[in-house]
Amino acid sequence: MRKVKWIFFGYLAVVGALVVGIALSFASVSARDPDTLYIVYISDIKSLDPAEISDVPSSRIAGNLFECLYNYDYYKRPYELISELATALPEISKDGLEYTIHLRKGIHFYDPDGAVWPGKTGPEVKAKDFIYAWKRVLDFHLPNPNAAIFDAVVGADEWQKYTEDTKDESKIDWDRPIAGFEATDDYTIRIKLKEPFPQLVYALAHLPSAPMSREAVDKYKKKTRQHPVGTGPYSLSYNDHLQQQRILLKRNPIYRGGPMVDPGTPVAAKDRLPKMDRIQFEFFEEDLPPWYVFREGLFDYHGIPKDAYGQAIRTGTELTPELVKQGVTLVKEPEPSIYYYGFNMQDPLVGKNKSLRQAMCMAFNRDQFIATFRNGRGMRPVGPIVPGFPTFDPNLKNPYAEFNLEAALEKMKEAVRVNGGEPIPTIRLLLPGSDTTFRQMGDFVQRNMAQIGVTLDVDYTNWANFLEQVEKKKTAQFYQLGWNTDWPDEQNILQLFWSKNISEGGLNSSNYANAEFDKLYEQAKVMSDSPERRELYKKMQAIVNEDCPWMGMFYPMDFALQHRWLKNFKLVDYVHGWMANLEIDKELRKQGLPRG
Amino acid sequence: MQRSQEAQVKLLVDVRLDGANQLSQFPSSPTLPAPATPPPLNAGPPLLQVRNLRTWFPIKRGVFQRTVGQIKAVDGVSFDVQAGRTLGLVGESGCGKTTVGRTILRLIPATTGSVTFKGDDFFAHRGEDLRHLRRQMQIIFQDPVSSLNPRMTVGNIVGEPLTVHNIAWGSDRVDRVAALLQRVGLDPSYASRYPHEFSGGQRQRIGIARALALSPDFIVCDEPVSALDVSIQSQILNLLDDLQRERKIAFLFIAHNLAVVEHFSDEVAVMYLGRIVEKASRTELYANPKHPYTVALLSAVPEPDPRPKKTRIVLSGEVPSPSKPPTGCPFHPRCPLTREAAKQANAADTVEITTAGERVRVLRKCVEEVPPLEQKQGEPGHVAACWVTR
Amino acid sequence: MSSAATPAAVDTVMGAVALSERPRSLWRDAMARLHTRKLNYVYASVLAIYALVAIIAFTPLLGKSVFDAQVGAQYAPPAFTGTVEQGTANEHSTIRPSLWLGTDIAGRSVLYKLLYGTRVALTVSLLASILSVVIGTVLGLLAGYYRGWVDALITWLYTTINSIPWILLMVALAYALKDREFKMFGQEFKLVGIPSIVMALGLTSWVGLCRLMRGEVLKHRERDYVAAAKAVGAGTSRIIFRHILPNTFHLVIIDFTLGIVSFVQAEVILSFLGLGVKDQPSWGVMIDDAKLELMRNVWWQFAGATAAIFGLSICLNFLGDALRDALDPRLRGVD
Amino acid sequence: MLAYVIRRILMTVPIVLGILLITFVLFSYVAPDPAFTVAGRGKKPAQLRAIRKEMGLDKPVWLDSRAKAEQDGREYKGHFNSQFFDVVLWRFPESIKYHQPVGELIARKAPVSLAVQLPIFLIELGLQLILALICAFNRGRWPDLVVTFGAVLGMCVPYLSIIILGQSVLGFGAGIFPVAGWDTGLKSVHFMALPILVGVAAGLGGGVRFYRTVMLDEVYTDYVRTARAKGVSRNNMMLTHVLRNVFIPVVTQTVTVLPYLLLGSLLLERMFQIPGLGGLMVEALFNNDRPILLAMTYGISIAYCVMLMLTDIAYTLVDPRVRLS
Repeated sequence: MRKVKWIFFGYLAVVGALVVGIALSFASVSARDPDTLYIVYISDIKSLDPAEISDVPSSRIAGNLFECLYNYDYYKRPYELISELATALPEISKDGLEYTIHLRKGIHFYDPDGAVWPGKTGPEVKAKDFIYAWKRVLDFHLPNPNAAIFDAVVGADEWQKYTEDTKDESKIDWDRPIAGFEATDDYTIRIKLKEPFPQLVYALAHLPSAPMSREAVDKYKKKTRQHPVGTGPYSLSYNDHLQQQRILLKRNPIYRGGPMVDPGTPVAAKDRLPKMDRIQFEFFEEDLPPWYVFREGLFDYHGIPKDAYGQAIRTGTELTPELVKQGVTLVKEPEPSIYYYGFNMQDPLVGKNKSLRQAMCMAFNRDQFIATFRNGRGMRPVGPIVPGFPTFDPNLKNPYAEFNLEAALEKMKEAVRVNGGEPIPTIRLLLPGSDTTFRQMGDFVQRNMAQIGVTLDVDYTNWANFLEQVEKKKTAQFYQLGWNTDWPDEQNILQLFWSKNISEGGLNSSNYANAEFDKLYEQAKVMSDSPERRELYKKMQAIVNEDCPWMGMFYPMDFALQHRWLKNFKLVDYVHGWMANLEIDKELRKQGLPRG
Repeated sequence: MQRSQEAQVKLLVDVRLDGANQLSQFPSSPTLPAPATPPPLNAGPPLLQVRNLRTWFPIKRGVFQRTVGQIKAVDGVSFDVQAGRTLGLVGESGCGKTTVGRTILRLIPATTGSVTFKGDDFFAHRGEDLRHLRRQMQIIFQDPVSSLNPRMTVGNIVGEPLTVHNIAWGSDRVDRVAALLQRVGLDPSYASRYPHEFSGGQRQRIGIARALALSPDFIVCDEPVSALDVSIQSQILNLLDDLQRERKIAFLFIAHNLAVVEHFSDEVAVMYLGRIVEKASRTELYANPKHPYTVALLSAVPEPDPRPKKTRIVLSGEVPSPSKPPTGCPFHPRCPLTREAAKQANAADTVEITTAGERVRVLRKCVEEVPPLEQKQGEPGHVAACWVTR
Repeated sequence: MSSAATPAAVDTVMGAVALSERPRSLWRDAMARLHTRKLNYVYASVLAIYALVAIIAFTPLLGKSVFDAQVGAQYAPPAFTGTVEQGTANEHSTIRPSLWLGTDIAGRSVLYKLLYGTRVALTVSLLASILSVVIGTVLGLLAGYYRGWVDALITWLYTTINSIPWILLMVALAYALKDREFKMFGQEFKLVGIPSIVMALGLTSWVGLCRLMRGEVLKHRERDYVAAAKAVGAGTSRIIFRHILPNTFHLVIIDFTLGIVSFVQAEVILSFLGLGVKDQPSWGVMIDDAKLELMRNVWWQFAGATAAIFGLSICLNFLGDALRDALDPRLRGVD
Repeated sequence: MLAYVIRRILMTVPIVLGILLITFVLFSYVAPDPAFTVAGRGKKPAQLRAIRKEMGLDKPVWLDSRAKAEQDGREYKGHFNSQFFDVVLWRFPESIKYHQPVGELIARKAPVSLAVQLPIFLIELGLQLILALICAFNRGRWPDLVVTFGAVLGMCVPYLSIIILGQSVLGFGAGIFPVAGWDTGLKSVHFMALPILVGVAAGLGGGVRFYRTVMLDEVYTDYVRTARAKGVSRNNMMLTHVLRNVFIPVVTQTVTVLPYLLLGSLLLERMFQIPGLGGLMVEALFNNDRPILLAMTYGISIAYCVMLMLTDIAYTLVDPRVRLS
């Protein structure tokens, strides 16, 4: 009898102790470390192995750990190439088929765990490390999406074929040569191309082309993606992104002080990179909690969540008074990207009815769309070529990119005629998500199209399902997609219209095929930058604009909020390792947020 | 305790040895009507013939739920019921008498055996045939609470048989139900009421009305009055008696109390552990009980006369489990007669057993062989299963 | 046995037992018990209002054109009055119910969306509850009545389903069923929105009732009234549906009532996981949307939807409790 | 006894098979093709085929054998029988997103869920019992009414709303608790405070009502009345008797919440950024990470079955009268 009572009281004591324990834990909460930069991450990262990286979140982190032959200047716009591990821009042969690149000497790999090299400092980076990394990019067995950057290299296809034929990954002979990649000596690389590929130099500034140490990869094998061994300004100190929680980067002690600096050259302390000792990335999946954490001043800047565009900002580009009072400032930069609604050109309805597409394009009120969903943080697109590119012309006249209801209704008559006089059946719009923003966007387009008598059935699905329908089965009729350019060259975006890219999983997801476009594309593809090439690009854009395989939505504008103590913060694209420039005003941060 | 036991045994042995008719020793309840003159037994072919009925329930044990044994709830029971007559079936609770009643009506499947109703093998029927035959055989239950569906009105309960057999609908049904209610002594206006509004006796009347609805020839009365107050018991018994005379219904009247059966039965069968151990006409059985178990039961009949006339026989030990019935005569562990007889028999013919923590000597035959149900001294048709009695 | 205590005198042939004026079925008794607590009428009327709103939402009075119309600026806070005919000579301020709960991102009335959401909430939860109750009742009756291999099979099925944590199973099913097309009777069906949610909820929630029903049926099938019905020749279906089911039906009613509450709440979870209703406003979606809106201190949509769910749940909960007390004999005498 | 234990173990087998069957059908036939998630954009058809082959998605057959698979040149993976053996050997496939065997992921994340859910459960149970006792002691009077009413109120607020309210009011508004997040080891204890508080608040009501009913049932049983008649002090009697008889329902309840202690709460973990299994599940759902969804569904269910079985056996060992069939 009595025992039961004591069990109960004993249990209550345990509960009490638990509560007290949790309460006591608040006593030992440590404040933010003054030498650490705190960055919130709302998207997850996929990998830290450059060969596998194709997403922005992963490359932002890995960009601090690896370096490439080239990089872009963090501060200069338009983007300007700088030589990072190379001594200078490549020497290109007359026919544009042979590139010769010289490497900086005395740069070493750094292994933060000391697992590959006990002394942590690895061997010097040599030409073979680049060639090894590039072979990996072309390895069939790695789920890597970057193989296309070396498509033009002599022998790349054979190597890919060879890796595919070698069923057992471990049997791949990494010493097997690729004709196009040649290390003439330890510090010189010669690249041979089948056809001119002027974008190669951009590709060599692209993170997947970073040199890899074969010893490190052999050591970590499949876990390479969690154990980056590179030459960048930071090294990985604590990686718990599997727990979706945090990644801590620490200063690379053997980093030479700047991308353009040769090892051994002294750098003034104030110019020395990286500026901060540590960067801590904290991962969140939901938007609301990290927003609160940022508002508490615990994160130094906050890239406004992609689904919450404009929530933090009152109208247009104006901050809410509350944020202004707290000294938060808004950083903005146009992104070299485009979002669009794609038509499936193989679809018997929308693909075969150009007038219908044109009518729909004219019925879509982009300005209102941008105002509603982007709070003005976007530009009305005039064509596939995005801002910041040499041939971008914001004043380009494109009748199908402008909202014009009368013209649209006029076009609809034609569209109905093309459809055999029958009214246009319901069109299915596929959206790759079902959250608030997608739902509201779906509603918006639906209402726009209803004005010209086109009924849209909006279908919300997840990303995987979306890709399956758009790229695999090609059953999507009308869908929403975007394109982030890889480098500031028009070819990178115009390839999405090349008919040779129509294939299962191919880049030409709207299955657009136009003989004239193809002819111009293949012509421009092999040309180096020149006024003639720019002319070709403009012509190609005009063809696409007339055919309307896309209904452009907007060119996005990148926004971020920063606290007043963060210095040198700029929103960038293409650049890797830029976080080394960020600096904290320790005094200001210590003061915290102004109250009021 | 020991001494009184001996006294009881003496009485029993006296009963057996003298064979004297000591009817006067047994009481008769003054509240009950005087029994009708017993009609001659075995007049014409029986309405219901039960032969060698067995109802066994399997016992499952172990990992694979194998059948490791059988509970022999009913183990080879045979009897006849004449049209318009009553067979009383008596035994302690758990002896299988209720199972017999339900097995006959096929509410519980029989293991083996046959039931012949009006010369027709009742167990051979299926489906619609069976449904049709059920009209002629009904049952009245012991528990007046659980036997009436609490969610149905009295009218629906009594009228259900009419609906099921498509006999009457609408106002016809209402009239018939009213007549039935009236016949069992209930106000016809009660038809719209629910069972829980009634007293136990009234509910039992409802049950009777339901059984009567199909004008059956045979009704199993499964202890219809044992849950009722004594004064109400007689009312219900009178009702049943009237109904039998009026409608020539045959009853299988199940009871655990010989007193109830005495005034109601033409013939009485006593059951012990799934078997009939004695059967005789009413007068014969009460006057001249043969089986020691019957004698013990008779001694337990309550006496309205407060002056003690006989010693009450208390049987030693518990009723054995029907899953493990004793060998030989199932009654032998509790039987005072075999113990008495063992004292007089040769040592070689006896055997020592342990029962209820007590070591006793009993006749070897009682332990080893099952006594057959055989004619005993007295009226023809008086059968009992005992090695000792004659 | 209570009847044994009845005074003998009362049980006369004339039946002088004091009977109430009107026949008292157990249902009527239950209603009488419900009636004694006047608060139950409050709950019932609130529920009736919800039901009425849901029905109105099926008419054009609260149709897509109403909830979808832009009634004010983006994220206008709740206001009692608003300006109409803006920019015209007739511009004036008047009472505008559409603004009482403010507006959403597209300037739509949160109040109208909320009212329309009643339709979605009640449709989803009623249909799911019906589905779950029907499955649970039928399987429970079958298992309890037939026993043997039928029972073994059904018991196995519900034990298996019960072994998968409900939330996992429901989410997995909702995920798998979402927007799936399938062929049946030569026709193509597509599960969009409400049907797939209803199926995910209904197919995973019948276990509790089934188990309860099975136990009750096992008990009832041994009762004498079932034997009596058999003896008079009643068929199996009659025994199950006329005798056993009415005697176990209170379980169904209680489960049904409380099921609705849990399904309204489950819709919020499914909406959070992106598996909810689309194309039309639902409370779950509104709360989910509010996650972003709260970044701008837009609280009205969140508060409105939470309050709507709260009101419905609380009435159903209290009424369900009252029903349980009134119908379930086991709990009688406790409260 | 041994026979009972063996039978109880054997009874679990068809249930485990049932779980496998249900999950297999659900994920093999109804759910969408996950190969694209693995592949990402810009994959060549040959590579896609290879991925599908590697995941065993190319031939959804029920029964397969290693020999047959080799003959056809495909991997012996993803079929019903191989999945069955995977379970027997506790061998899990690799997650698409994390590139780790799901078993390892579960092993890493389950303790986190447990670290949050166990305090929630313990505190909640304690509060529930205390509140229910208060109700039982004061049946029909104002403390009972207030607690019962409060319990129902708490049950009626959507969980998501409670979480959001907790975060914005207690976390951000008042600044008492960290809004969300996690840290390593013991450093994460203070991050647990708010989720625990929210979890307890959300789950309190149902239990209070349940235990109140159970306790009131006990209060009116004969032996309690007898004990009171004997003059045992009211409070003492209530506490001892009521607690002892609440014991079995508490244990039964505990058994039903076991899987949730491991699984955690989908909403709570997602919103508070707790790296537990619940968050993993949501993540897998959004990423179409079939191996995780599949393995978690059957892994946790089977773990639950085994726990249930062990509890039953433990019951019988402790008290042979209790035979749960």
